[in-house]
Amino acid sequence: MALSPDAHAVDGSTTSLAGPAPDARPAGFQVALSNFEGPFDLLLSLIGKHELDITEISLSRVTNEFIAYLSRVDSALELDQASEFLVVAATLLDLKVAGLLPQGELVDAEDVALLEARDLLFARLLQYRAFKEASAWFAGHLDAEAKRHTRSVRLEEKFRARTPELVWTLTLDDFAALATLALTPREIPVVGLDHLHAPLVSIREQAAHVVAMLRSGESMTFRQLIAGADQKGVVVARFLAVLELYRHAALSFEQLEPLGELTLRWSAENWSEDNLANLGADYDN
Amino acid sequence: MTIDTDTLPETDAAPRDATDETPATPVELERAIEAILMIADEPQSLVSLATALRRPVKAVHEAVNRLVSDYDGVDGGVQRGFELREVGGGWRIFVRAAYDDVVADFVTAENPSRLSQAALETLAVIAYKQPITRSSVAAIRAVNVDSVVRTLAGRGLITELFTDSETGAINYGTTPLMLQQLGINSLDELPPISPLLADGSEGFDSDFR
Amino acid sequence: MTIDTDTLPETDAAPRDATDETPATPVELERAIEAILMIADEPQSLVSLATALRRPVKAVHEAVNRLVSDYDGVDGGVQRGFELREVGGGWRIFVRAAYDDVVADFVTAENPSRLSQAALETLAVIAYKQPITRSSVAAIRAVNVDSVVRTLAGRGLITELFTDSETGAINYGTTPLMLQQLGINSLDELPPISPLLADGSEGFDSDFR
Repeated sequence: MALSPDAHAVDGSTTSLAGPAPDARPAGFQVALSNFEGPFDLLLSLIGKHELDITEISLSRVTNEFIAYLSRVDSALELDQASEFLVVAATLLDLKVAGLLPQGELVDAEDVALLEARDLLFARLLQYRAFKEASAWFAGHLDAEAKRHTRSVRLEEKFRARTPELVWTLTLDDFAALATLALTPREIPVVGLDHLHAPLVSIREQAAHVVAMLRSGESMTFRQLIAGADQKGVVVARFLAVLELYRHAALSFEQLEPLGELTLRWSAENWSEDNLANLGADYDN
Repeated sequence: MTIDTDTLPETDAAPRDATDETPATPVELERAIEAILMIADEPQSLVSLATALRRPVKAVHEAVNRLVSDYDGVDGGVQRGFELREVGGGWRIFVRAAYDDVVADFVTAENPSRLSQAALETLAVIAYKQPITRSSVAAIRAVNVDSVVRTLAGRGLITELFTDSETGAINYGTTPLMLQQLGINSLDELPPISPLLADGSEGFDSDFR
Repeated sequence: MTIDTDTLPETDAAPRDATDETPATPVELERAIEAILMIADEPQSLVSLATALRRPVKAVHEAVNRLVSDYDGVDGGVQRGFELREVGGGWRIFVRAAYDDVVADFVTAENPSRLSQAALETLAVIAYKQPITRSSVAAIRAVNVDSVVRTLAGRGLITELFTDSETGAINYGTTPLMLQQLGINSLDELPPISPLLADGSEGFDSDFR
């Protein structure tokens, strides 16, 4: 998927929305991780800091800072949050590589895939930024309307007296059952294992594979973990599975230097197969 | 909506740069009074209106009288579907009697004789979790319950118990009428439900700043 | 001065017959509408007004438009301290904005806390892309949105629309209450977002699986 030239016009048109442009935030790069709502937020901030056109290829500077930023993240909490950023970091790394490629000399499918990844990230960033700017309009209107006052007064007694008498049919037990129903926590339902249309590569299955390989206690490098995986999709899904398991504190990983070998170690204390059931649900649709 | 007249200053002792806010002309005074009366739930005394508007009681009284004539269409103007009447020492906007039937039909249509499922569930939550605020009920039910709570209060099944002094949030509880509908004498007679049922509000407000 | 409405001749003499009750002239229709708006605590759609008044929607619509002009003082009349606004699919009496400060002392509103930036952005995504699943929102925002979605649902700003029969995923959309709280009447009044999205917004979701 490629962006049309129209995408370049986006910067000009964004000023039409009320509210400050989010990427113009002066706080810049040094603010704490918790001030960002997510990886895209951070990326936009970086791009804004350098006043880069979001559609320019020169993202390598941003990439460097992004990675440098991640390396400074040290508290466990921040690291936890940073796991979500790894997806973006990986894409940015790809972009950096793509940026170094000689223009117009795309020879193999891998190069094309990198450029597609770049376009995809750009497109998603544009979309994210659009909603972020729209949210300023929402905030403004919600605030303005909250100050307005509507007539909402107690019904005059003469009208209240004329409302039809209440017909009550619930028994005491019905009522208790209703309370139980209403008070049962409304779990946000997750996509279970039983749905019919599984993704082409299931992150859940790959997670099961990762669990099986690591659970014995031996540490293992990611390279070893994907040995024998011949499809790109499987490698990606297995990497996402590792991220998901990391989010569930089921494994820890160690990387001694940037781009160095990634060593994984099983760290879950209480792991049951049930934990697998919900894994990767974020990636289902 | 409740009017908190107690907090209004009794006198003009606290003139906070009144010049900008205070209605300058008699006409504007009438407009300001009708604005207040539009949202006031309780009848408003001339004194409380005068205090809020920082105008003499006499001027407010004259303005109120002009408003009564205005809404009654005395000077050849339109006779409104509402009127301004003095009850219990205060002024309040009421539906004009000529339109009582139209309004009564509307009220009847808005208040069916059976409670909706949403209203029943909200009532059950309040019965078991009282005292409880609207926002806590909303958190448990994951829907806005404002209008349902109004319905239940209008039906006399729940009532405002007290207002949280810190947050200003109103806490609701059930009434003797509700016990009567259920055929019990006290809340102790409600069948026990699992104490493990979470109140659902945990982690909910964390998304607000 | 207290009026005992029960003794007024207009009401008790009227036989409960549709033809007699129905406002006969356009002017009376406006008066009947304003009478209903005095007791309504939610925006009233033209259809519900027309149903209550047993008059054609078109006639009600015209009457409402005349009322708006009337309260606004368009034809040289008085500009009232209140106004009639269409929000969230219905008509409702508001204090005119110029008098919001004057009435503030009379309202003890339970102001809900402001939505976080995350909640605002999620609301924007849902408003523009509805019906949409949580995972699709999460894909656009690149963060988990579960608790934010719960918050928005608890505020009554979004609601579950339907469950996908194949995947079981819940699709969310916005509510009339959201329109009300934004002060708009329909989703069409949201600012256009397509210029911001540029090309390529299609097919994101499939690419992100």
